[in-house]
Amino acid sequence: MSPIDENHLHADPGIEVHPEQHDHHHAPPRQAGAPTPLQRQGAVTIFQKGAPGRRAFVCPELDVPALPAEALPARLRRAEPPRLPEISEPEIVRHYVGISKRNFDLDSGFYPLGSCTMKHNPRLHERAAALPGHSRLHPLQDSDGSQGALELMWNLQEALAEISGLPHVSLQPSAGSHGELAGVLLSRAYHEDRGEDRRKVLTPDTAHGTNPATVTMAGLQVVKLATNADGGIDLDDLRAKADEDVACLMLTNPNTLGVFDPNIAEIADIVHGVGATLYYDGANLNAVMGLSRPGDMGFDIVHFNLHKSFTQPHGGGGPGSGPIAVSERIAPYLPVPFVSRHEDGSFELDEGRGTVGSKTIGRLRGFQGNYGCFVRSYAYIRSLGADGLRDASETAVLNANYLLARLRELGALEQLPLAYGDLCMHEFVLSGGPMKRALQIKTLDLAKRLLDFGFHPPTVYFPLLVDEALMVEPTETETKETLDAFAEAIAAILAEAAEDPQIAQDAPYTTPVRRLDEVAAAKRPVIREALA
Amino acid sequence: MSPIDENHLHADPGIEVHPEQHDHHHAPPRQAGAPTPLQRQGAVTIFQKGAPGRRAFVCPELDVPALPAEALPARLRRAEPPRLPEISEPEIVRHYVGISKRNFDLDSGFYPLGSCTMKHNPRLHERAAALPGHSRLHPLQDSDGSQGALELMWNLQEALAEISGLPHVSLQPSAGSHGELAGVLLSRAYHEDRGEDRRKVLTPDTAHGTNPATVTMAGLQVVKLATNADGGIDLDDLRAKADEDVACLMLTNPNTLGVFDPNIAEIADIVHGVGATLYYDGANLNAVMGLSRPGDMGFDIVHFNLHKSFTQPHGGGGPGSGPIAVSERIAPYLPVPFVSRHEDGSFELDEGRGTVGSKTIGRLRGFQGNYGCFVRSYAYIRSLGADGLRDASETAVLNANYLLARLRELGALEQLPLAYGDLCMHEFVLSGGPMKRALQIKTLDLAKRLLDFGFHPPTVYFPLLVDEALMVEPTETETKETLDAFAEAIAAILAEAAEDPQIAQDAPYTTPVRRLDEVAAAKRPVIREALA
Amino acid sequence: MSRYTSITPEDLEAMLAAIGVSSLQEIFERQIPESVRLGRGLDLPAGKPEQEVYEHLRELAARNRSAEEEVSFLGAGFYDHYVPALIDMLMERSEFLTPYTPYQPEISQGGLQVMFEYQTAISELTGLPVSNASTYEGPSAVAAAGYLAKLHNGRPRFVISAGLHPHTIQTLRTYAHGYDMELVEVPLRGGVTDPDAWAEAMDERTSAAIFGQPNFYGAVEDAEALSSAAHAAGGEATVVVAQVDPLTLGLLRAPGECGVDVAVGEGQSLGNRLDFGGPSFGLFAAREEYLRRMPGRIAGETLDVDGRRGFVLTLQTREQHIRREKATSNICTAQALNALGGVVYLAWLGRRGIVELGELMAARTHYARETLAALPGVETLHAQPVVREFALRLDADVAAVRRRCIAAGVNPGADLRALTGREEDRGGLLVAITERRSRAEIDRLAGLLGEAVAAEQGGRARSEEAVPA
Amino acid sequence: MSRYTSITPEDLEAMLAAIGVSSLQEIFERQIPESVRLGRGLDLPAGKPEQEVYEHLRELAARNRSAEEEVSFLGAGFYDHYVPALIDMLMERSEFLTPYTPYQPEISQGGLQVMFEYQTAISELTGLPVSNASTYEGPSAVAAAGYLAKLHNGRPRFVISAGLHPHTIQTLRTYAHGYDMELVEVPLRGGVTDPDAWAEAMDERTSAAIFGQPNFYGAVEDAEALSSAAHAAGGEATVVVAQVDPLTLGLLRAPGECGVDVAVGEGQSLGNRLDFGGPSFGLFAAREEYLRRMPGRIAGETLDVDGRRGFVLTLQTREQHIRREKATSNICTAQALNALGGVVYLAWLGRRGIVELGELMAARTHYARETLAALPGVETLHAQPVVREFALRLDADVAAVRRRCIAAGVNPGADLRALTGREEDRGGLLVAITERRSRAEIDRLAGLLGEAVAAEQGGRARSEEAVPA
Ligand SMILES: Cc1ncc(COP(=O)(O)O)c(C=O)c1O
Ligand SMILES: Cc1ncc(COP(=O)(O)O)c(C=O)c1O
Repeated sequence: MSPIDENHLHADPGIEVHPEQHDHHHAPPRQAGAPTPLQRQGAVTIFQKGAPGRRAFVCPELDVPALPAEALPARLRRAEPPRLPEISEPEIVRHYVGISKRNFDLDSGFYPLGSCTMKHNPRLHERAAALPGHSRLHPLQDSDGSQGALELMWNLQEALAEISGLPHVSLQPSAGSHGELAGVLLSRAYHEDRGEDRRKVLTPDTAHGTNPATVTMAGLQVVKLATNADGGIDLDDLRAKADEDVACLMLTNPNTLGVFDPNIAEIADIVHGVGATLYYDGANLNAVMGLSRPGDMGFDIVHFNLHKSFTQPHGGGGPGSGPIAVSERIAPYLPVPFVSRHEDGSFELDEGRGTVGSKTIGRLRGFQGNYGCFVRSYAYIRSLGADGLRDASETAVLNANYLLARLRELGALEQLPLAYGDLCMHEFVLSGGPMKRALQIKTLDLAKRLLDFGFHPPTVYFPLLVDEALMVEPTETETKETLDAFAEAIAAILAEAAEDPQIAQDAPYTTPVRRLDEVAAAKRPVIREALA
Repeated sequence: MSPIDENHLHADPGIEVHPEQHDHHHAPPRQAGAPTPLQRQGAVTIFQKGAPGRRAFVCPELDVPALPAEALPARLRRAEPPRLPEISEPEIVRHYVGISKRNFDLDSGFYPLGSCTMKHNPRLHERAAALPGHSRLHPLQDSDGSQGALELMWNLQEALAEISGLPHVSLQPSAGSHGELAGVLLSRAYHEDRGEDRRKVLTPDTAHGTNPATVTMAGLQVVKLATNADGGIDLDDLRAKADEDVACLMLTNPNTLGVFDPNIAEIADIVHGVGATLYYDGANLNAVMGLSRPGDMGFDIVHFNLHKSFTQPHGGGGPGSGPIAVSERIAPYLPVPFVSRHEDGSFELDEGRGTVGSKTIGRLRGFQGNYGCFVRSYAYIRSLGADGLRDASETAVLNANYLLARLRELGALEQLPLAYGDLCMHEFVLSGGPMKRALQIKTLDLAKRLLDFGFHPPTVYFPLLVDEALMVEPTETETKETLDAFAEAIAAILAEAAEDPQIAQDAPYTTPVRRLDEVAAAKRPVIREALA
Repeated sequence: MSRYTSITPEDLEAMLAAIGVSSLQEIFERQIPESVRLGRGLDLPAGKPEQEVYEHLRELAARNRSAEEEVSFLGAGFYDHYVPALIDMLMERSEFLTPYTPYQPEISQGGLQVMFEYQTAISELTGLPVSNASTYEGPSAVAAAGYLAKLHNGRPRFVISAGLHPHTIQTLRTYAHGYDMELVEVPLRGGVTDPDAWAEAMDERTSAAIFGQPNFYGAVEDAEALSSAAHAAGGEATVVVAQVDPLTLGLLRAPGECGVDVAVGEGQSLGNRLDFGGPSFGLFAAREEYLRRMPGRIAGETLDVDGRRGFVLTLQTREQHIRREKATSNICTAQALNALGGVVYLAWLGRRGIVELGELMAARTHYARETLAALPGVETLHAQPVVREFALRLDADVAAVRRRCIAAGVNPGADLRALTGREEDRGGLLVAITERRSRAEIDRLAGLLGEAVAAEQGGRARSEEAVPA
Repeated sequence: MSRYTSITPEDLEAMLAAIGVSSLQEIFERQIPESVRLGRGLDLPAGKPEQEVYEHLRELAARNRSAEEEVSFLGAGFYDHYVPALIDMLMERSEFLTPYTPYQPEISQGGLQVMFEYQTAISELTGLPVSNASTYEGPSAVAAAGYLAKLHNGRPRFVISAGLHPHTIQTLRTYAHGYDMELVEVPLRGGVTDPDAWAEAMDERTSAAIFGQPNFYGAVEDAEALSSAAHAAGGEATVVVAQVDPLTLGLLRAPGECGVDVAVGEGQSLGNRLDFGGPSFGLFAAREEYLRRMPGRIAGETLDVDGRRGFVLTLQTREQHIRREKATSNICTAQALNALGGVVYLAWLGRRGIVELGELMAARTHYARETLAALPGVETLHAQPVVREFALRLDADVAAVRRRCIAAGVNPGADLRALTGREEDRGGLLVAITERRSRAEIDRLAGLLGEAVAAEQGGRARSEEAVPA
């Protein structure tokens, strides 16, 4: 083992990995050895388990006359039952507890996935959301029977309005991209209402994929904006493209490079100057809570990711929630329903009785939105309060800058230079280009090798304009010890690669499965179990 | 890999292990290789984590005047705060989630630990016990405010009485051994009340250690009974030792050999003949629920292990609950409180107003017993009902006999003969003696090698009278596939040992830690973290 | 430092030194222009200890009337089914609750396998070969199906049944305006989509033909007839979309067997809580040919370098992070955890259970309709087959009748007109049945409903103050 | 086959064939004599689906008045503290919930490490070097300490303070009768153990000297004085046992610093639920010299063959499974999961939190006593220092007063005499304070208690019917 390896942690994705846990400093293996216990298990699905006749469900007794045959003509009836598993409860529990152990998760280790804000998920939120008064509340419960829920939503709307600096909020969208769709449709509705048919939406080349995809879904055209040397919007390019046909500019600030665009005021002026609206992608809000507000920056429309900045657990791909906040001029088009308060202090679901929502773009989904997520994020906001939220953003930025500094100290930035700027906000983007040329390992190899060291890798190959991008977001809930250990792991991998690039190129070695053939998966897609 | 290894499962104790999960048939390694990810972690305790000033707890504001100094003299005050951890919530979560993964558990794999009845723990029970009406109910709540709890306890008392065939029940004891203590004290009280000072308690040499230990704690003397060739009580020895000085005979039936003593009626006659009482250790009740009742066998006193036969999860060493049921003649001495029903159908905690408990031996602990366990076991009894309980015992016995038959088919019984009988009840005991002599591996080695195959080993070296004992209890909630896989693993280990005993002698290889130095641990005990 | 952060004063000092700044403020001052820095604290209540936040949320919950506190016959898309306890346990396991979308398959096999199993289960239920790993929820899933149709055949029009859930129609309208599609609504006749009007509305301009099964009024549609009519007039290119309730598919013919091209629906009835409307999940299944136009994540099977079976996110060239403006959808975060609840629920029900449960609900629904329709002043709104929900027409003010029943502890169901806004739905009451609604509860509803209708008929005027506030 | 078993008819057939029997019955007939086989089914209600069992248990729960439904000042050993949510999550994790006692250390490092950490935390709290991994609960832990004393010095007598919890005294009596020990009870003076009577009662026959800290009446005893008096008269061999409330030890001097030999107590106040009295855990800590006489499991540190730090169950030669009739205790299954809750709670509170919480409770307790004792007809039962609970004497019928307060939604505390049976406790009310009982709730209690006492004094006769049923 090289001396470098002696000084940092290792672990298994299925296992707790934070550095404090380690007193043994073996390096992870540098090639595939005998399969680890996890690796001795191949995937077997629940459809391959059980046996005919087994069951977990016991049906309540039929306490009414059986359904008369004529009540449901055979033509409408299913002939063959669906081939669902036949399996007992103990088998189900073992199956899913077992495969759960093949997941890495936030409660098990550091998860610096850029742009995803993987911060601690307090269990208080799960307890609160599970209270029957919240969890067994029917979405059509009359307003006199849901005042508690409506007040919670109102309080959350008010808090998000204050945090974003935009007065009117709809909690309806189901995730960030859903909020984006709402936002672009709002912008479109705003212009149409003024008799304008603007078709262009400006998006910087650093934009998240959901931005352009949303524009297309909303029937508008994407116009790309160049990024300047500092990682901000190229103002000349903006001036050139900002015209009367532009409906909206979609921006993230700080953007996906972790750069706060210092020209934001001027950008807003240019965009508003041509009568267009300004949309704020709130995925990076964790950098500025209580420090700077999109509304004050001049944005008209904002979406929030409650499953990022506000601790809704990500669930392996959802649920999320993507509320939006808008300025007065956009308010009439707000999606319905949202919650309003009456003079008497009671609350109701508002479909647009007043000016707000009076010309609504309509609904984006059924019912009121992902209420369960509202409970969690509201609990978070009440737990932290104004000071706690600012502390969270300050600490998120501190941790990111410290991690960057540690990498610099360890010399890692020589092969992995910071793409833009010197300081960063809550995340930073490194370029793996020099590493690739100097050490023959790609960003992907670095990421896969990190798995052997027990870390979730950063976001890779995004943003697209950075060569071999590595996007690192530590979040505020990590300890200094963890940040140190991660930096040392990166340094160790680079040192290892200098010795022998093969080590990283063939990594990982210790994960439940090793590199998977994604090409084959896409060429001949097998996306369900074949059943007899 | 030997061909034998190709046909059974392997896994990691930290990982799901039931056979259906495996399509890759690598054998587990036959010697120590590069440390597995789990093994790369040494133990680091929570006292070694965190940093001064960190905290998870936020104290509610002081809403009253501060405590005047004179209200608590310095003499009574602590000078230095206890050196508890200083650590944030995210660190606590990662720490305990992390070490949890260093445990093997029932939801992760087969757990045939003889005498422990490791059957499936339905999650319904956890949900029901967590209802605030049960979990936030104060033990001193007035009876008008606890009728639901008292009715539940009453129903459970009635059910246990019916299952055991003994009319009067006290739920108070905290575990099996606590119930045993109650039982021996009851027997003593019974005799004392009749002016007799009987000092001897007969216990077979197959008895569980808690039986003799309890006798001593109750101030009486243990007299050992020999076991006959069939695994039952040696009747001659019993006749010889049964005299007027005997207070009680403690028996398990089926006993710890998995043998149902066919002479039970005669045994009861002999014991009652000398005026002694008969105590039933209910740890093995899972063999006979709905099939045979201790009361009908002639027993006077029974204890139940709700954490065995009645699905209270074992929690890594408790909580348990050890209710007792007694015959009419013992009823006056029953520990208090127990639940009685009034004519009007209401319930109350009874300290012995009627004949039952009128001469009570007193309390065994605070309050009413482990109510949370009552909720779970009552839910179980209501879920299964009369037929389900019988089915559970029948299936437990079926599974044990099938596993035994499979081992026989595979030739494993040649080195691991069945200690007694040919059929068994819910468990069976093999002798590792021949294996030790023929293959140079001890029962301990077999057990440790089973860990590499992903199984929890059976109970070993108990009962004491069996040479190199291996005590196997599969329970009713396991599948045939799992039983087959376990049998094949045993056969594979024996085959492996025939090739090279060293493999088992040095096992395990794949567990988070390998064999630990228990001698050193006991010689210079380190039983707490040393703190600066 | 809050209870969720760990940077001590000592840590801070060391970290600032490493960064090379004199203060935390400096980091912000050097990056955020003064003009857009918030010069004040946020106007929000101060932070609170866990205990107090919990009490606050418990107090809010206590001001809701949940299905624990009343016997509820509310449905209309979300249903009060029993969620088995093992689902809570699994959904609360850190390993399922806290990871992100599985971008690193080597350490995400658990979640990816769940998606693969979920896709298999949904495919089995719908009788369609292709399922994604989940979309947001029901109505927006229909809108997503519409977008798929647009991409598939580029036609300008959606023909939709008036039997669709009103939220579905409203959501579809919002989306369709975005991608410039015209909507043509086909009315119902006798509770189901009018077959003649449906057939007439179809032609080569029909991009998608969309109906609900069962429809919003609880009626089971003749899916086969509707599908073939659409294909007959519009050709195979017309995408027939059915919005289904998955829990009825143990009993009802699979959409795939009825000529349906895309089956979408609300997944809440599969092991998800009511949660006042979400989170739940939307299911999305289709014929093979639509595979590369599917929205959302799809898990696929493959092998690792050592030949082990494993799973990956596949066909990502459909998705926004690769194709950006050319993506087949903008969806990113979906509802993975809720889909886990769905597949675990389906495994728990099992092959036989889903049929047994379907039969039980259908029998009780039939019984309930017969019983309630026999009351004076109450009649069925249609006579079509129903399996889990049905519509009544009351000869009385529905709002007032509902208030009376609710005051007596039974929520009789949803006010139809309040939801659809349709004049012809005046007097309409939509009653939902689940395995939790016993015959005794149905009979109790019958008693209360009968009294309430009689009372309202007796004196509509006086009825108001007769109701407890 | 139930929902928890998996043997299908096909399985059964194959299994019977392998066993070589023709039927399941044969297996039993060949082993259980006819005479003791139950010829009938058990007389128990039929099994029910999960959903119905849940509803039944929910209905029973609904007939209890939990601390969610009233403001409760009940204590007397169990206290309504807030249990942080992360404890539920950890106690529900399969890996902690479902294993057996860690007999195979290689695959039980998680549970063993928890025991080791728990032992460290309890040792820190009590100021005693040795802790076991848990016993059943409070009172039986005192009885276990008594047994340790008997084994240690073989003396015939326990001298106990009348300030011990009545359940402790009753439990000790039950056990002591078993191992033939005599009990001498020393009365209280001014709310604490009478120092003179205590000193007098001590001699060489004193095996153990046992008192409560705080005592049952909430008073803080002078532990040091009691300990030295016992050792002075009985010599070092006398085992001084204190029954402590661990949550007060952030504020009160550690028993180990007061000359106490063995500290035991009820652990419920450390992160465990009320659960109507259990399960919780009993803590048991002692001086080094008692190590090999400790009851129960003890986890010890060691190394594996590769030199890794790990943990094992150690000093097992004390235990029943090795020493059988010569064991130092008969305990086997203890309360490991509850002890996990305890150590996680202590980590959550932390070094500073346990002091802050202690200060908060003491301040509120002091405030509550002052406020309530100022009410007419209410006086303190003693003037000793109190930190979390205190005793009042009411010049009125306690039962009636309690009923009045409870009817108004506040449970004022426990009826002292009902618990101790002591005549001198007539009129006694024991009031407990936790971080959950705010000043506002204390003031509300003051209002209600004042009214209730006045009303009872006014007309004891009429008071009965004045109370809502
Ligand atoms: C910058 C940015 N914008 C938008 C999104 C989309 O949010 P969601 O996944 O909630 O749809 C993300 C999420 O990855 C993001 O990082
Ligand atoms: C046969 C037997 N008797 C008694 C006991 C003691 O039960 P407990 O551990 O609940 O005290 C056990 C538990 O291992 C046992 O197996």
